[in-house]
Amino acid sequence: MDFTYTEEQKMIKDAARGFLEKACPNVEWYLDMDKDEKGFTPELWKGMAELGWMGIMFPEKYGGIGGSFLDLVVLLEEMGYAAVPGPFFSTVLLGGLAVLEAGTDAQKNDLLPKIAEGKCLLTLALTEAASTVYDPFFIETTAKAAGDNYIINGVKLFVPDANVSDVIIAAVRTSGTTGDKDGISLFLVDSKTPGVKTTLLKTTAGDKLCEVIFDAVTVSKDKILGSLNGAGAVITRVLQYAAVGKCAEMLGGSQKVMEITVAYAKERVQFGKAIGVYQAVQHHCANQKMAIEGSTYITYKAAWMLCNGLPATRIVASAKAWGSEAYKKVAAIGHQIFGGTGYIVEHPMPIYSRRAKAAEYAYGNANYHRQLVATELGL
Amino acid sequence: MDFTYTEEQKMIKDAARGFLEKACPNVEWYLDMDKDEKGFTPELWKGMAELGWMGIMFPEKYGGIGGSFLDLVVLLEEMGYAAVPGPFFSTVLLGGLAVLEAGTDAQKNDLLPKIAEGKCLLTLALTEAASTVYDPFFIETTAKAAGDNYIINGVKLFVPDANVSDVIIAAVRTSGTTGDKDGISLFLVDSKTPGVKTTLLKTTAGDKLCEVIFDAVTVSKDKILGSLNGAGAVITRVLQYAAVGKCAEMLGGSQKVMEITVAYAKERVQFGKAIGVYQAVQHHCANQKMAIEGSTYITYKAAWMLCNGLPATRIVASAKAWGSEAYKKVAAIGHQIFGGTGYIVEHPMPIYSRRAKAAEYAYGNANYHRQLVATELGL
Amino acid sequence: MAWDFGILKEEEAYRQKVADFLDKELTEEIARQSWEDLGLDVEGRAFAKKLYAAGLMGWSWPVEYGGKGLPPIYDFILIDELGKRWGAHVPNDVAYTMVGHTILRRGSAEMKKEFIPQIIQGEIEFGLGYTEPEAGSDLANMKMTAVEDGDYFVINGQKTFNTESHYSEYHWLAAKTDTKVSAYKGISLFIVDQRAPGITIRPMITMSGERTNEIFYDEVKVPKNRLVGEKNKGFYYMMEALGSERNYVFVPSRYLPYLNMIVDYAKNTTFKGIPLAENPMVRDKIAQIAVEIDMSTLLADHARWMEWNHLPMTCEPEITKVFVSEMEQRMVDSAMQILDQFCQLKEGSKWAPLNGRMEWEFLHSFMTTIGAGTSEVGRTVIAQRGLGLPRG
Amino acid sequence: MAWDFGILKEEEAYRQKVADFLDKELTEEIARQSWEDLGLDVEGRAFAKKLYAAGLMGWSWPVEYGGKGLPPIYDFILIDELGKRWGAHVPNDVAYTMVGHTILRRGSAEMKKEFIPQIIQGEIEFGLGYTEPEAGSDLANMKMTAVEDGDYFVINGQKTFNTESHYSEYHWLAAKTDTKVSAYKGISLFIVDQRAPGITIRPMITMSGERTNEIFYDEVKVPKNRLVGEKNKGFYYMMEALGSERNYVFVPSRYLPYLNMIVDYAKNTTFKGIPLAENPMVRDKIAQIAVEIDMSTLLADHARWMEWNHLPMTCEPEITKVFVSEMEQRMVDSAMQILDQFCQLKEGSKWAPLNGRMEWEFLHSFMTTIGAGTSEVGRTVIAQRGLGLPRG
Repeated sequence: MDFTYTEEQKMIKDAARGFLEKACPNVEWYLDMDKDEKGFTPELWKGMAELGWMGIMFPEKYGGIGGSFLDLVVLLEEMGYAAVPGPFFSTVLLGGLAVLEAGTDAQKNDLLPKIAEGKCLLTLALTEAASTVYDPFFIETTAKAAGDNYIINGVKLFVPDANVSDVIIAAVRTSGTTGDKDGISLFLVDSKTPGVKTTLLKTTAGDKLCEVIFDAVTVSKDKILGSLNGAGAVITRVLQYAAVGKCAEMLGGSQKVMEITVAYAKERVQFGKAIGVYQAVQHHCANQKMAIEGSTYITYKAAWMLCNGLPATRIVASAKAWGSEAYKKVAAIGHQIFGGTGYIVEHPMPIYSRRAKAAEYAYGNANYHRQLVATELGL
Repeated sequence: MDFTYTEEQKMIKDAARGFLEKACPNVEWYLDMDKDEKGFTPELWKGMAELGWMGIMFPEKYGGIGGSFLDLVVLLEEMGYAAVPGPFFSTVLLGGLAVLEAGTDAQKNDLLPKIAEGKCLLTLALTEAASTVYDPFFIETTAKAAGDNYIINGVKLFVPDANVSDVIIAAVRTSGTTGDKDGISLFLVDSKTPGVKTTLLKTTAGDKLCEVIFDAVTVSKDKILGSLNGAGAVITRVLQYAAVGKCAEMLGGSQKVMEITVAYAKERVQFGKAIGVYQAVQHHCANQKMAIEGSTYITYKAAWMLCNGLPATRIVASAKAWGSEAYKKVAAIGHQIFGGTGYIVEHPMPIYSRRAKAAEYAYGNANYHRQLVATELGL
Repeated sequence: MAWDFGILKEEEAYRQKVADFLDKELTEEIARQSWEDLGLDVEGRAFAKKLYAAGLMGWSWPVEYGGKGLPPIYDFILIDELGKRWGAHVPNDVAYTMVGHTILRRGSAEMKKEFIPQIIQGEIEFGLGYTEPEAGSDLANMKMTAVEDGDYFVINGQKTFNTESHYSEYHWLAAKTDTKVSAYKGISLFIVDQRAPGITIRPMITMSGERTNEIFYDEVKVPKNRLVGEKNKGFYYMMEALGSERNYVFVPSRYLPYLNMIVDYAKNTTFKGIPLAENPMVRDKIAQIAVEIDMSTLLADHARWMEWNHLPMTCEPEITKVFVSEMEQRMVDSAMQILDQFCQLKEGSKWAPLNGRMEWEFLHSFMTTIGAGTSEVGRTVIAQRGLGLPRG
Repeated sequence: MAWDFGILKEEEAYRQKVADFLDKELTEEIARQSWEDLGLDVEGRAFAKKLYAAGLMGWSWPVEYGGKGLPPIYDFILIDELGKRWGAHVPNDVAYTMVGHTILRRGSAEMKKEFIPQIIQGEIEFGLGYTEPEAGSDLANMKMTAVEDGDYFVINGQKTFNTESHYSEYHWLAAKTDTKVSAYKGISLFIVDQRAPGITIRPMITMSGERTNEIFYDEVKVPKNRLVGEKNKGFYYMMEALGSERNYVFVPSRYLPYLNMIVDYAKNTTFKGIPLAENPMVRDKIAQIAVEIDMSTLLADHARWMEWNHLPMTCEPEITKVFVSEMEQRMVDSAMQILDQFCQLKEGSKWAPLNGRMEWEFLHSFMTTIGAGTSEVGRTVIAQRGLGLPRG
């Protein structure tokens, strides 16, 4: 048993911390990114690519640096700490990992090096409007064979960064009925294909979630990612990576919130004393600490199990169930201690509490993941 | 709008406080009552009868004192404060009110004066083993007509004080299917009738909940209480009284717990100060106070609505949903502040925390009542 | 004297009158200005006057200033009916629900004569000038000074979170008039013309998009007749008014529209063909919201009843405040779980459920347990004043 | 160095060996004595020796006293496997998991030679003599005195909540050896023969039926060689040991049987023909229990790992303690909701579900957030030692 980062991971962490501190300079910058259509700057993206982040867990032959999922998690923790915006998560975790898991040699050779270089942005179009309760397999969008092509029709929601993407991986039903894991296929759709229409949704976190309409979009059959009708397992796997990756982001965000909260409690004086002297404040901060300790080990355990090919369904669901609630709670405590100061839009707190809300609902909230845990328990 | 007791109610309260302080002298006495088969002493019962408690809301013509349900609630609040054991609740709220609501003149003339005098103990046999989730209408026990008689077969659980009762009101199915409110009838069964077998269950609170087996019990048809097949409405009404009565008991119990907790916090010194100085303790006590304020007004509002014949389904369910959680929380805080001292069986705290658990599950726990509220909201 | 949860026939008649008027006149646009604390715009300010013109304001105020001399329940009815329709802040609420009462209690005869009729008529509004950067929970720590100089006080310093000041006529200002004594004994209250020379108002925008303000005083001259009551008694007046202010400001009816919304949503939204309303967890969560709103209403009713019966309130309005504000956060969290992913869509976004109001409420709800005193200070008040636990 | 949540092959081999032995030998009766803290009876005490005889005890202890000199993980494995089978307290736990380590760290050479082998062999047990009526959370407030008198200390005073003392051979006693200085500098630790003249032991029965004791010392003579380490360093030794003790005493595996029970119950119990396991609320509640047990295990694993890697622990075992103890209360509350009315039926009652164990656990759970330090003290420790927040 070992609860330590490798030397390489420490280097990744330090480098990321240093880079992101400069790259995301102040709250105004974040608010600009919230308002910006794209949500990130070319310089930021270029800088990340130069550090090799997009290819961190791609094999070297695809232009990656051959790291593990744990290395990526370390990086995501820092990205959550910095609350960095942009299409990294969608490109690497949703797009890159799907290609890495399921792509043909040709597809990998084509896409992975471009992703690693930061020259190709991907995303995954999965959930649909009929999923009033989150269910990634509730897919009504269809792809119908037409000669060497397929014609895709349907509407996808909450597709991250589709508006800036080059390739949208569309999960579509090629057989079976809505709700089945069987009968789903993935297509690599060029975002500029006629009939693809992307609309930015306005969200709490200012992240770039989109509606993507596929209106008779023609895709050649060699754009199928993985096997026809067999994408259920790939989606499951990618969503496990995504859930744990989101846990890592939430962990980093929670740490940052606790850090600034504790610092403020030490410095802010009311009733003649630093407020951090008061038991109510101390116990709030202790609750942050407990929530975060838990998030740390469960996130890394889930990542370690995925890395080692161990059965991870329960631990991943536990991690996301815990982490979603933990980040929200840590952020709420932060607001409570910062008081009115933290309620002003230019304060860092809202950056984090708004992202905590988005993260809570990304890839299933706590309720969804507890139902998965229940199933794993044999219920 | 008025949030005050009447003068009469204040007198009831004072008299009850004084009587019960003497009648329930110390923790040893309560523990004896827990262990005792009957769970109360003849003197206690006689004293209560002399004060007119059993007939508090019966009309004078039946030997009662013609008070209102609100007066009874005031009394029950004090009984909860004193955590008084015995068959008052089952005799008066379950038995007496059912007879008052649904009895024929003959039945009322026969039973109510005896109840008021303390000479007849009643109870209501309602829930059954198949109600793994509380459901008072899930009745499988049957009564089959046989000439001028009915033959009752079935098993009832959680029947309070059946072991000391003179009359058990049995809720049985005379038509329809399990779960229906229609098709239920109530029978006044003499507890000594052949075939009635009562077994005491061992419970957290040491209260006298029983299994009652009806094994081919013959009851004459004039023992039907209310109309054949039409007891659903009577049961609903009686359970509303019972739920609010239980809320009043819980309210009184919570008040007592807060009282001794706050007194202890003022007196117990640790780290050189009364522990009541510490914010953590203050905030715990504030939470007790908030929970209890809520319990007070919702209990009295529900009672007031029942008294005034206003539609009370939602408020009664809200009251029991709130009260069940509130008493439990208040008791848990009490334990937390008393520390090890309150964990010893001879301390008053366990008397109250054990009763809080029993009360939580009496007549439906918070989950059950929230489902009722949901239905009332149109869900 | 007896437990009674009903209202009198004449009270009900007033309630019905208010309800009828609001159902007809309170437009979405006006309600919204109030609801979101965005600041009442021209229409919102005009609506207060319209309420007065319809004969619905001032029933609880003294006859001599244009009121009807009835008990406070009439004002509570007015506010509750507005609250039910997203309009809890309409009748120029700082003036009508807060400072007006202190003027009545403590102001000079001329001050009352000047201000109370205007308040009842919906003519004027005040910004609340208490909080400073170093004086949040610890209001006594304020630094702003008011120094006597002939017929004036000269005021210098800074206030923050003065929500209504960008559109209100007056500033209800607390400042130190004696810096040598404990703050409790050295603060006075003033009515300041909000546009007086030397005042600079800068907007502060909150995370839910509301505007509040920071205000800088640079040698601002305030006539002596604008001192409220006695000099150096300001902190006492502020504390004296606190309970009553909580009774007017924490309005449980305001949550009914949210409850109704989420009930409708659960009834009318299906997943896999089954209404959400049939899911026991959804039912449980919504029912808990309803129970807590019932509870909030009762706590508020009780504290208000104490007020209008002149019973000494120790911690009752504080209980309402702490409970209601925390309830609001639990409510929005539960409701968002029912909306699931869609909960994060803002008003104006494609696919936004409930017109984005729950999303807005989420952002807004961070303020509830902080503004007008934190829950932590509140619990300490309940413990010390309500239960007699000792001070540190 | 890298994140690693696995255990080594040889650790797993030991675990399997322990598991096989316990599956065969740990009877319900013995487990129960341990589980309920009722006090180990003859069979329970004998089982500790049996564990030793089977070669399963002492792997983490120094070779010179009969151990194997391996890291603490072996003892943790032993305790976890016992915990999974309701037997977390079997190997005479005060001796084996608490005082033995302080003797090793601080005792004289002769003391170690005398006691450690007996501890490893399961021969002896200690009662923990810290708490006094006036010294609960505030242990430094203890009044018991130990006065030097020739070759002895003469001890007078009272202890309370000394759980094992009615069957243990020794009392691990803290008493004041210098009443003139701050308690932190004037307390010493002693090993006292529990049957020494002048000691009176009186049972105290808890609300869940466990026996603990109050103990009175009247001029009890304790030989000087039974002073542990240096005089007046006792409080320091107690604090030094605290983290490690938490690591051994708060054993998350103990909750797995409860989880398994309630899972089985939900699967095998129907209402209206539908298994409870299909109700989303039941599923949610049980899943939350499982998540929190996962979490407890990770927190404990981490703190234990710090210990055996000699990393400085600030608040990590405290986090485990606070979390696990509160989790236990949440667990039992949720589980009881699933059992509904039946939850209140005690062991031995007709119709009692799960053999009444959840009911017992309910009563027991009130102690968890109090014993060995309250959650309140725990959170203060986490804030001050873990986060560097200032003392009052």
